[in-house]
Amino acid sequence: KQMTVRDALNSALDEEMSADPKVFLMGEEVGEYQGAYKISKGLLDKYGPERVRDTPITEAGFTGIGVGAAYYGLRPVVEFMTFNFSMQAIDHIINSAAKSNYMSAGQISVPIVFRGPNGAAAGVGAQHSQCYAAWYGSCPGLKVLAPYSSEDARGLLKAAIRDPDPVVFLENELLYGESFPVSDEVLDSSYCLPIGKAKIEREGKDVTITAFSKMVGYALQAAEILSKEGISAEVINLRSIRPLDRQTINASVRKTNRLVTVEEGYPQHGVGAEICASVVEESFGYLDAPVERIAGADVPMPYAANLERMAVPQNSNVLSASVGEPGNLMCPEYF
Amino acid sequence: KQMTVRDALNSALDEEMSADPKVFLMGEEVGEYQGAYKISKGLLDKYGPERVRDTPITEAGFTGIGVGAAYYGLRPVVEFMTFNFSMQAIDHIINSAAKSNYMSAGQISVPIVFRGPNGAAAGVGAQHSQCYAAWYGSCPGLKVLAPYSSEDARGLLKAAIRDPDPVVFLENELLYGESFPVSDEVLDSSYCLPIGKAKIEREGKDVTITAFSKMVGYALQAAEILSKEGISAEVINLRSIRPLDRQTINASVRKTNRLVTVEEGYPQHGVGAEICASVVEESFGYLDAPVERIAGADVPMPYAANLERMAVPQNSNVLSASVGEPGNLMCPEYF
Amino acid sequence: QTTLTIETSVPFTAHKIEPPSRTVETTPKELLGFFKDMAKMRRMEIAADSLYKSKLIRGFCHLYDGQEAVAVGMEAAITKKDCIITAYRDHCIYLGRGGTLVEAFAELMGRKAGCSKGKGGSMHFYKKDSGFYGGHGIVGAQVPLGCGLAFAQKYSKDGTVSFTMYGDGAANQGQLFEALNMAALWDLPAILVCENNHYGMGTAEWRAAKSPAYYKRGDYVPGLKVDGMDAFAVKQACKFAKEYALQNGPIILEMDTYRYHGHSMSDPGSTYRTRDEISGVRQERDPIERVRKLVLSHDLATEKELKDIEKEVRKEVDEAIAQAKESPMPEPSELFTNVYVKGFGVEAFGADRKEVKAVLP
Amino acid sequence: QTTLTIETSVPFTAHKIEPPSRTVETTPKELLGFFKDMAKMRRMEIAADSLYKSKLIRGFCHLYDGQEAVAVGMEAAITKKDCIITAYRDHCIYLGRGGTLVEAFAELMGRKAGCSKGKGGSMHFYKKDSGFYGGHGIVGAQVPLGCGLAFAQKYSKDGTVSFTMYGDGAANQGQLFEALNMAALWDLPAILVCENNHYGMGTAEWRAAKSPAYYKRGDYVPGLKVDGMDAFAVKQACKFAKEYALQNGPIILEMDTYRYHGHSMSDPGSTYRTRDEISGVRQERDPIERVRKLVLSHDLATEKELKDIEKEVRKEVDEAIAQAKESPMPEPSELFTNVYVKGFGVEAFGADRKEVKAVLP
Ligand SMILES: Cc1ncc(C[n+]2csc(CCOP(=O)(O)OP(=O)(O)O)c2C)c(N)n1
Ligand SMILES: Cc1ncc(C[n+]2csc(CCOP(=O)(O)OP(=O)(O)O)c2C)c(N)n1
Ligand SMILES: [Mg+2]
Ligand SMILES: [Mg+2]
Repeated sequence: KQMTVRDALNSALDEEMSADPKVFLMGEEVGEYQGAYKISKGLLDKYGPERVRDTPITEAGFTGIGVGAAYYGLRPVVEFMTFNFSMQAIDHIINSAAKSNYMSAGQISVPIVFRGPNGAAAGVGAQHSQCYAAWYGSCPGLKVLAPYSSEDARGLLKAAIRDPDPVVFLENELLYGESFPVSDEVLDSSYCLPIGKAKIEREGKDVTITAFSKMVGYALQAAEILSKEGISAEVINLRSIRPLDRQTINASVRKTNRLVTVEEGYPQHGVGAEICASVVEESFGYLDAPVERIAGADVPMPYAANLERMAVPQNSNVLSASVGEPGNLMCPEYF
Repeated sequence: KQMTVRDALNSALDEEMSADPKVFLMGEEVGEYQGAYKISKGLLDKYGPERVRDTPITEAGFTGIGVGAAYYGLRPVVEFMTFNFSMQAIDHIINSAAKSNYMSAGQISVPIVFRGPNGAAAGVGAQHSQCYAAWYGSCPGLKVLAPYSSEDARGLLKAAIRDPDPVVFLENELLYGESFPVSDEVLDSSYCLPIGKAKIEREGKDVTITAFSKMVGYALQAAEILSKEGISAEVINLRSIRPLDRQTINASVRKTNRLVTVEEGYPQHGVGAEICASVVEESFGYLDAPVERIAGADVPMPYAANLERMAVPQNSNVLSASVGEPGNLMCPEYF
Repeated sequence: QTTLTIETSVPFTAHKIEPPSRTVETTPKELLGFFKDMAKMRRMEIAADSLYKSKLIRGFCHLYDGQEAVAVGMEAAITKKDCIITAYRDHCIYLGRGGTLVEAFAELMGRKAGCSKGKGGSMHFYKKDSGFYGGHGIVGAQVPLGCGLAFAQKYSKDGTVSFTMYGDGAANQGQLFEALNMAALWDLPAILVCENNHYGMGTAEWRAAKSPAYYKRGDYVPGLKVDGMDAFAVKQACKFAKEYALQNGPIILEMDTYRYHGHSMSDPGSTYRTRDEISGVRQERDPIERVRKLVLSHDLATEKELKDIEKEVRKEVDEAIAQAKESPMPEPSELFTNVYVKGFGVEAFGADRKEVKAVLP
Repeated sequence: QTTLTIETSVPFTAHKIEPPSRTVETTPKELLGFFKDMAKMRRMEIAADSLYKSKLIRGFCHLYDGQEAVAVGMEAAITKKDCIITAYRDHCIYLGRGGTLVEAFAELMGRKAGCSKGKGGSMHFYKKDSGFYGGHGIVGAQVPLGCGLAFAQKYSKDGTVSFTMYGDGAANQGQLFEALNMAALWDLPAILVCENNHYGMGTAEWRAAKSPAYYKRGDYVPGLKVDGMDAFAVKQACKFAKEYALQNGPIILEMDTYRYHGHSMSDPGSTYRTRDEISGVRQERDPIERVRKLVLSHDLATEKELKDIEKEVRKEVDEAIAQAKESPMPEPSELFTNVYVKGFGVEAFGADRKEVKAVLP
């Protein structure tokens, strides 16, 4: 069976709303418009306007309202039309949501999910293309998830909604329409993935490639091509940015002795830097070569198609990084 | 001669305001109250309310106003009472300030400084203690400076105000009252430091310690103690988080073959992680041991004094990290 | 027990609504209770000031003395099922909700017995079991949060309301207008209580607000201006607002009040206002003195008896401090608790990752 | 040249101010100029729609057809020393400020000849030399920015004003209320122009705002409601507002207008409003048709002459598109230009740090 990421998210929301009357969805255009990207399609009809709440374009306000409702014990799912707009509300995500359980010594837990598309889409320019994985991932009190496939999307969103802590859930607009095979287990309404665990998408022994969200697809494509060249790449789909699954990453690097990190966001203080540090800390002696870091170019996102292409990692980048020195393996025919 | 960091900042502001009528200061309590931390003392009297502008407690609004004034060609210095409150305005710092010159292909430059105390103070709890160096430092279009001494404070603030790009200037409340020796050169009104260059505060050959802001002091103290044990530590005061002076850091590590990074902020995706990645990328073969990362504990800042002390790096941490295995050198008598 | 009727100090000023009557019903018990509760709050804050000066309290510490009538009047009108949320000036709200002096002082001193186990500090008191949701340090943030509590109350069909307290400085925050719009669109039982003590830190209201008529700042949302130094006016207004909000949605109450202390401990509170202004308020509008006069004029107690209450309160406070001082600092292991409700057994790190590691519960 | 007087379609509705007269002075030249300018804007947007459908324009693309009278009426009242700032629906504002069709289309197609050299895209047009400060993608952000322009104008004693345009959806943003308060406190020459096209994406105004009377939402700031489909009403209001703002500080103009297209290219624009509503506006309130009728009724041109203007405009647009298509994509090296004005020769990295490195200028 196949399922798009969009349907995976939609069905996860639907099932969790049906399972727990405290779960509700709020955000811009989530209701009558069926979601700017149609993730909430059909939910208004099914659950009514009390539980599928269209908001004005006031992120700070509605995020604060969502967090307040979570203080009281509801389980809000707050949709940001894109995570770029979460900056208007970031104080509530960090100061009101992430820190409350700690400051109150456990009195005020905050079971809330902040979700929406994160990072680059196509041709939307600098203000609409930022990746927030590293920022949110740096903050204790938050859990940060980033699904790649439909399995991830279903399993992680359900886990996020059921989790008693604030979860930032980073989707990717360009993946919404992509289809992935799903098992019966994944389709079962009890399906749920553990938070904090990465998934080895493909086993290998020569090089470890870590990636999350859309970049997992590139890593898998690169691994496929590499295998034809006799290089066996292990691809780790991080799934969880915080907690980061240091164990799985380190175990893999101890086996392959080489590491390539891939992300779409800005490089400095990014997820790749953290993974590099984690491996240097725990598996320094196992590294046979410098860690290769693939990330978004260190520039605001340009609009022009040619520049945009240069600004986000392409699978050719993953590929050449994985074979070591640039130019070692030039296979333009693959792309 | 000695000068406090407070006076260094105050004199730098004063001189730049006197040199360029386009420079003005705005923020909460900067005028009649003389600054919440008295950084702007005397400036209202000297320059009047047009140029020392008290604002309501509306960070998003006044930051946007500051950025708009910079679009027009003024040179605003926007004070955040602390950087924690910059989260209410972060969309303007990132989307309105950092990206405009790029999006407009150079038409709309944004000569603005965002400044104020950053990171932990004493006993102010989780919402008032966050370090934003890594967040802002990740964003292309911004320059991010963090002074340690009075020399830094004067030279970097003057550089920031004269710079044509948006600069995030991260001070430290606990340093305001500290005195540092200053040369005549530093006191000259033409004094200015280069942006993007670290300073080797102390030369050494056995281990490189990178730090910024208050942590530089700890690094220097640790180096002093280490020297008594026959360990020669090189202390790098980063000064600039973005651009990061990769060259100075790497050159030092190539000499010492060991690296300890120190910062107060959260560890994940932090400045230490980036420095580690930079060194792994450029000087992998020179590293004789895993990079040691000292950072704030991975928790929201607790209030209780004993917990707070555990949550921020102490110089004993810097010390023990610098000698390798914990316990190698236990010298409680020093602290 | 007899019922007394008392006239509020001044009439309510109303925006887009018919104001409640100035005549408030009370009982001798309530009147004496107000006296004692306010005296206790006052005493607690003054003791906190001393503890701060002797360095037993650290960091920020924002005192509430002068504003006590708001806390007690509000509590008299509502139940613990109603919610309250406020800013950092939260000690007395906590006490009003039934918090204990010992837990308050222990929190202020960062001890294990504190209401937040010493982890929150002065600005972060909570008492969820009595509907107190903190204690928030970011100016304005509590307003959407409070509207969110009201959202949840309505969603849960609980028939209760939330009171969201904020200062005159906070009243200019954009998120307030965003939240109010949604509260009004969705008819949330949200009562916005602007404690107008006329200064936000060192900034007089008129320097921060083009329109310091905070009860009108909701525009399309009704509002009342209330003498916040008169506990009975506060009670009357809160009762009225609760009824209104349950039926119709949000309403703003502007409490005209005053803080005697500086903004926080680093502010002497005397550079931006005159000593005359402060002593004038103390002499003419002090909330405790007002109630003392009412007690005396209704012959409910003698001056001596009131003094005795004050002495008793003083003793309670002193004992609480002594007890709080007995409480140890939190265990070092508390550094890593409560980061998450569910930590999945993940490893977390201290400042030196090699020395301090913990497995999150 | 003769002066004509024209009556605005409807009277202005005013909040806390005496409205200007309905009688507007114009000239035949201006009237015909309005016709041509609006026709050009309309044609440009319709051409952009086609280019989008043929995939020459990517990403978001927000069209302005229906709202042209606001752009041209405003320009007629002010000079290029006055500032304008708007949101993402910016193509026609750019044209109004004197931007060229070629630069507009080249930008839309991400070409070197674009007004932002292809780096900004549809939402990020600028023309600083004529006082146009963009082109902003974050709803509401341009409001404080525009007040900041006004701040700088006043600071520099330039005697000019800034017009800040925002939608009905944006009108609920908290930062607007924050900026307005400061603009009012500081008497900034800031004119807030709410282009009320009655929908923010798929949300009708009344679903997003408890009070959709946007000209009143400034509370203590005066406002005018203007028929935004009538270029002369817009001109009159902007002239009035400029004079007012220079003397007194901020004022709000609510332009009652309509967008014919969907919100952006992915929105058919027909799920949340009826086709009847759209065609009703087209038939009764279209800004170009209104001017056409005025031209004809004043015998300033024949129907044929107006058709010729439209043909001419069409040709201009087609030629501009052809020319824009000739423009190459930006040089790859442009990836690293304009990140900073002053890059200090620092090394910056591409996606693969080993393959792409650049030294910032
Ligand atoms: C967003 C934000 N900006 C600034 C501050 C610093 N600050 C704390 S309290 C305060 C004054 C608030 O005044 P008001 O709202 O009138 O409340 P009051 O202290 O008088 O009770 C300021 C500026 C903060 N905590 N949060
Ligand atoms: C802060 C923020 N939230 C959400 C969006 C997504 N968004 C873009 S335009 C828009 C609707 C705005 O409507 P309105 O202000 O009425 O302007 P109009 O499009 O009608 O011109 C939304 C929700 C955004 N760009 N910024
Ligand atoms: Mg106040
Ligand atoms: Mg609109």
